[in-house]
Amino acid sequence: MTAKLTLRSLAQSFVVVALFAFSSAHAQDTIKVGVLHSLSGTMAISETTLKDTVLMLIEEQNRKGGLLGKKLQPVVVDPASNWPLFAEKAEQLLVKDKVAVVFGCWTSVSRKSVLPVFEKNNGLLFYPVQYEGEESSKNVFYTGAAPNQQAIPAVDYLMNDVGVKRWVLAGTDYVYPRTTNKILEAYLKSKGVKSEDIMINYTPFGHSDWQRIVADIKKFGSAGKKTGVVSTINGDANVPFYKELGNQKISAEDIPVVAFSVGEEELSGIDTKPLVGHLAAWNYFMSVDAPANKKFIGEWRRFIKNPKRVSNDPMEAHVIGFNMWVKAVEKAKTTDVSKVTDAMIGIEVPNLTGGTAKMLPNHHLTKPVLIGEVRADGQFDVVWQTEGLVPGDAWSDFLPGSKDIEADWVKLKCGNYNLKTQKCSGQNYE
Amino acid sequence: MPSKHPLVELIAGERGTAIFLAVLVVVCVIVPVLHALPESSALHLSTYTMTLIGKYMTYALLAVAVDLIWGYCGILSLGHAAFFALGGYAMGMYLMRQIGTRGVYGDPLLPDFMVFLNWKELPWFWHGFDMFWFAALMVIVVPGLLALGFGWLAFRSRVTGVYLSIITQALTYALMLAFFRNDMGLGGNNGLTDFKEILGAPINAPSTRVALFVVSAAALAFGYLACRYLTISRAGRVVQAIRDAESRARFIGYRVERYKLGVFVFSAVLAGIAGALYVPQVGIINPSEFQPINSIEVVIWVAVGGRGTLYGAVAGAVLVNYAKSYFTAALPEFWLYALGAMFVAVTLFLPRGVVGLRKAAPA
Amino acid sequence: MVRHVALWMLIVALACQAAVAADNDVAFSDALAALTTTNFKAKEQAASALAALRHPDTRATLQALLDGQLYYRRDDKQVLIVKEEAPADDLVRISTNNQLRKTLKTLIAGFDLADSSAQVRLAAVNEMLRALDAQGAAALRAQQEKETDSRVRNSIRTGLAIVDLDSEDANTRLAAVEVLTVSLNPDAYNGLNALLAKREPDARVQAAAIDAVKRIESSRSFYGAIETLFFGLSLGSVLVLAAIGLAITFGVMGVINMAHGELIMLGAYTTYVMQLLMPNHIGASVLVSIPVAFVVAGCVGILIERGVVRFLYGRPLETLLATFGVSLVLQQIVRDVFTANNRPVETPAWMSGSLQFNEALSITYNRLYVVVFMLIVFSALLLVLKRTTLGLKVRAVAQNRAMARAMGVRTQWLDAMTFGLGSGIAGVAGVALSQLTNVGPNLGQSYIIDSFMVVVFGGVGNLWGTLIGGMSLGVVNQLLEPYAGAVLAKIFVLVALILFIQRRPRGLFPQKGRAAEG
Amino acid sequence: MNRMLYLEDISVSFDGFKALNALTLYIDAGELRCVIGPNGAGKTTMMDVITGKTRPDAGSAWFGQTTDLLKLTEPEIAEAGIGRKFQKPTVFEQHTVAENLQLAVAGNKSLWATLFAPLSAKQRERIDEVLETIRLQDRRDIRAGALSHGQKQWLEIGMLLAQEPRLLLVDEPVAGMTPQEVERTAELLLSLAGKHSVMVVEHDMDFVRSIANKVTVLHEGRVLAEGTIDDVQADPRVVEVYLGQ
Repeated sequence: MTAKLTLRSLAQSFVVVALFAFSSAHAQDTIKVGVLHSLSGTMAISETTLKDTVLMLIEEQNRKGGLLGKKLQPVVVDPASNWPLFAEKAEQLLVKDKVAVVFGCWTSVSRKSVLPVFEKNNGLLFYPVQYEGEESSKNVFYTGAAPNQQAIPAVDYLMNDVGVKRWVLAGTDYVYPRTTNKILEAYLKSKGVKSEDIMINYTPFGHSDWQRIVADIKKFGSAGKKTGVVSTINGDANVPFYKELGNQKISAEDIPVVAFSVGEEELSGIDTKPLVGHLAAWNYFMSVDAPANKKFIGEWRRFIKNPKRVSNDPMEAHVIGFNMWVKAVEKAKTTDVSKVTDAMIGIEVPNLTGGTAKMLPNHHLTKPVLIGEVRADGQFDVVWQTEGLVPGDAWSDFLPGSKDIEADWVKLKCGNYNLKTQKCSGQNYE
Repeated sequence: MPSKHPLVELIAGERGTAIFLAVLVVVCVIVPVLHALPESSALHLSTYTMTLIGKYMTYALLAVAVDLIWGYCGILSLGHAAFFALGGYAMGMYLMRQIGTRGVYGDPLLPDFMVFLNWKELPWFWHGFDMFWFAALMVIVVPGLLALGFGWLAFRSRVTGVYLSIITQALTYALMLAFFRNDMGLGGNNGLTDFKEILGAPINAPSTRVALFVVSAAALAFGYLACRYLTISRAGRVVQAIRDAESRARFIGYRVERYKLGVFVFSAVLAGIAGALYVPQVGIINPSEFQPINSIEVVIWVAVGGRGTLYGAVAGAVLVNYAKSYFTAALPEFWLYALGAMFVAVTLFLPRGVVGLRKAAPA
Repeated sequence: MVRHVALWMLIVALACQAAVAADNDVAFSDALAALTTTNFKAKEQAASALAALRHPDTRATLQALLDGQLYYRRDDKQVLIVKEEAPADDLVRISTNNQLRKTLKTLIAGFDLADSSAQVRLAAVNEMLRALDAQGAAALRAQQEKETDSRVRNSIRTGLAIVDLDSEDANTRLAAVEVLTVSLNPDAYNGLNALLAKREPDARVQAAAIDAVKRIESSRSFYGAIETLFFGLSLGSVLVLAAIGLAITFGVMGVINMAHGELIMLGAYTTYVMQLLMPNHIGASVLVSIPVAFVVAGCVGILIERGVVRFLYGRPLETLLATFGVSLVLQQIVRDVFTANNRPVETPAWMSGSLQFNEALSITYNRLYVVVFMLIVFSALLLVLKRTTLGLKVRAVAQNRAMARAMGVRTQWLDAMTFGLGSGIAGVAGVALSQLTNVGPNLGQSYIIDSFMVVVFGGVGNLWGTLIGGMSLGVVNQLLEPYAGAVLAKIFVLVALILFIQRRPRGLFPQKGRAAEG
Repeated sequence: MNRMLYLEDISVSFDGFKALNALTLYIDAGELRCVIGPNGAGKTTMMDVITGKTRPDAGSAWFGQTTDLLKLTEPEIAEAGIGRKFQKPTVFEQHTVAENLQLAVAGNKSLWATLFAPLSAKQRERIDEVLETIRLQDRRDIRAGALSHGQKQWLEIGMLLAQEPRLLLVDEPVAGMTPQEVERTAELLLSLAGKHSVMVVEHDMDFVRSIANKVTVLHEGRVLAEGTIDDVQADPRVVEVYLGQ
């Protein structure tokens, strides 16, 4: 069965190669869609799923008769979890293959790496992963959550509904946790939390020896005030972290851990028993009981030929992004990037949790924020969700550097307009 | 041999070298010309392709550096990517400073990543990098000094063979961990990116790319010839003598440590230069360049090409990287098998690499 | 459906009893109905209401709710306890969240106070102490009177003492402080500090409290030190386990096996597969995995030796490269067979949780077992090398190849065996690691450098060196971590190692005679 | 009298085994000394001490009046004027015969010099001379690895000469040589004596007899007997030792 998996992925890559050859001949009556996700290397675990998602969406669209009367044609490349290679492959997609749009990237560093390429060649990128914000490029649409669409509501939940008074901000040492924690720290202080009630801790990627840190958390949590952990710990480091929590008898009832990077896909690789009751904040959960979601999961499992395969938040982001792009292209009646980007603003498509996602002038989305408790079966029980949708905020109001910065591609025509100096700094596209 | 004029000997003394230099010159002329052709022309060479070739050249230079230390001096360094990355960072810091107020926060002094981690002022080691000459100097000094310090300790206490290889690996590993830390003030995992200008020229402009390409080619030629000179000089013979029978060389009266150190440092500097040219062309430098596997890959380029022959190293670098970018595009799952097989096959069946296939191999 | 224990029916039955009971039942059914809301706060109130009724079925109901076995019918909101896995569609599970579960546990504990078994009572008391409110305290006081079991009485005493710290009467406070002087319960510590914070009027209490805090702090720091030491040892054992196989292949044979990490990885995956094969005996599967992993990794090791390494004896650098290639291939194979995702390896019950010495010091079982396991593996290996003929020959070859061959040792066969042994041990290490960290294709890489460091640091070809080397590295790392943080600690250790090796290229315990030098 | 080498009370022990045991031995300028002794007598260890390869646990080793060998590294000792030929011929097999000699030839051996300064005319002459003496002129440009065993032995001696040392340490020069080669080597060594001091370690008694005027017998790390070959062979202790083994 797993063997089959490989065979298929091999086959797929062959198809892709074939398509390359095919494309040159029939370039004119197809629209090329670039897929820029790592299929090898450390990020392959997460990104391969997104590649398959896009391929599925393209297949469906073609079944519906394509777009503007043309068939969509995927162009898949493998940046191999290598950041400079991301830039190189992006340039290849834009310059050599001349794709109309690119769906891709997971890590912030990969996005940062391709950003200049997209801006120079006026490409169009849909970025599907929750991230630290502090960015709004003319050529990028951010379909994942901004910090105010994940971190802050989660903290509100812990503060108001769980009554957490003491905070541990634990994260892997890279830009997303750093920024998120900076934002949260400022936010908590603005809510009157004293700095001795905040503990911040950073660990390297794939950190595996958590005894000391968990013990410290336990000590920190035994000061008589309700304590909560906000975890921006990334990927591999999570398993040993939760195992250690379980073993040191830190139950979710005493010290709940809310994670921003642990979703269904990640849980599928973990023995979830020690996690039960711990929390995650996302804009989508597979367990959400909505018709759109049921339908999507069904199609996904059919496409991937695995009745047990899970879905997750970044997949939803790609679904939304793709549908929005299709709508925008139909509206603009062309795939010309500038026209499409203009058309994108204000586009609304249904999300998978029964709401509607709207593209805002700052290239971010409106999203619902859901808090889920981990179940023994690796799924989440939604225990809380925001009333209505939260508009994504590119520039956090809680960071001194970005308080005065505003992103608006309609009125200001700028991704980082400084309200104080009235200047649009950065991002020069000559 | 002594009859020939040394310069002739240097350039044409060896068939491989002659061929390599000829090819390099041709490429260095043809590529910019083709690139200059209008887009419409069938022969037009895109900036993308040219930059790609430029990147391969920096790899080739790195490979030459490794071949010098491994092929001729018998020191298997599994940490050369570290010197490459350090050179890259030095250049990256310069490019960072060139962004000036064009960063997203428009801060005249601080790079963006410092602003949103709300650092207040520039860390001391960032000073001076706004001047190109200083950065250029650092490209040489930083890797050089590291190599000097490390090599001095290592060779003086006669750490050799696999021990040396392992601690060089530990060195680059430690550096990787260090650079991943955001507290280092070098951008952490994201590293340095979003460059705008180099020496006042927009970094993405085709003309700049041509310039970078030519400079890379020149650097490769220079580095190659320098190594070639070293290897055919008497010093070169001594170095090879050390490789073959270290203690004997000592008894003849050679200060083995100094020779090793000299070559090691020089090789590190070459790696640094390669890195410095690599960064502006790929547009980013970050800690994953320090990954131990990168260093090992460089070694395999050399092994595939044929160690102990500088042009072999070049050939290997280009060959393996081309194969890599082909396979990762065509069938990603296959790449690691291919790479792994290469390691085994070369060491078992091709000890002298692909160039070894051609020449009559004396044991 | 029929098999469902339908509370409703029960309740109807009960209704035909005495009138007093009847209106109790009515209240009960009302409270039950209140549970069907989606609002967790409301559910909590409903649950407390249920508990207050002390109805015979309350406990069962609360327990069911806690275990997620309480459902209600969509149409008539009838509440049922459903024990089977996948109930019919018209049933909606009454979901819980952390706070609700916590409340439930406390409520249930209230019932268990009356339980006959002292064990249950103790658990109940401790449960109640997690969040002790006025009525809980009252219940405990009542219990304290009739409590027979000493342990239970003690923990009640501590709990009540913490409450009494806020009492009006100075003598009560004094008594409470005296009780708590010996306690390591964090709440006690916090309580005492709070007492001092709101400047205690009574001098005697004040003094007693200060003294108590001092004592608690001193004993805390003492146990803290022990804890750190243990952390160091457990980390050290992981390092030793990972490195000990290398101590054989590299140390004794002088072969640089870069695929060593991948052999560990294979061991870990073996554990995963064993769990797939015997899903109902997780505990046993781990034990079974040990020999299996040894064989699997050992065989792969022998393959590597026969297929690659043996052609490269005397060329350590080439061996290094070739085996590195092998490691890449092994990783990719694993990716293709098990996919790139991490695989979930369950921790058997007897390996999870921790050994509680007192409220200040507890040691997690999995770490404890790893330490023990490491010692067993180590001594077993020592035995093999010192006592068996294989070991004798191995050491002979390590000392002097040519001589050994002259003495009629079949070095070819022996090399294979030795390499297999080292690899097998690596596999066994993998079983242990599968209980601590991710089981994924990158498992090996994260240990290879550390392993080499340990071996080289300890002194090549010297098992004891590896043991002491690994242990000391682990402890140093853990001692540094609180001050330097995880990353810096690791960097310091690495740099220190690099310098050390240059001071003493032969490691802590240099090997006599022919050393494995490249 | 002017002495070249002073070894006094040198002791070396490996893991308890005393390789040299308070060895005392002097070599005069221009002398040709043969050192004989059964295996494990400490001959090679003695050479290791002199050339700085092994540091003694006790004792002193002086070269001339001024240079304390125990303070110098191998290259420094070599520079000071002590050359050594190993028991098993070790020439640089990848290099040509000429290159081997170029490597060995006396002169500034610093990195800078070898990197930028070509061989001086004098050095070239010297090399040709040596090639002459060791009779490898016609082989000058073939790889040393391709030489016959005897030729390698000579090449190594040649390298020794090119080094222009004041003291030559020659370890088993005629091992595995044809009689003619042996004879030839004997002449060579004899011709060297006078200009240089030579210390030869050898098992082959006839060879020793053919060259040596003074012989030192080592046994269990100390000097057992010293004198002309005849005295020594007459010495009962020596006989005992040799018959003993």
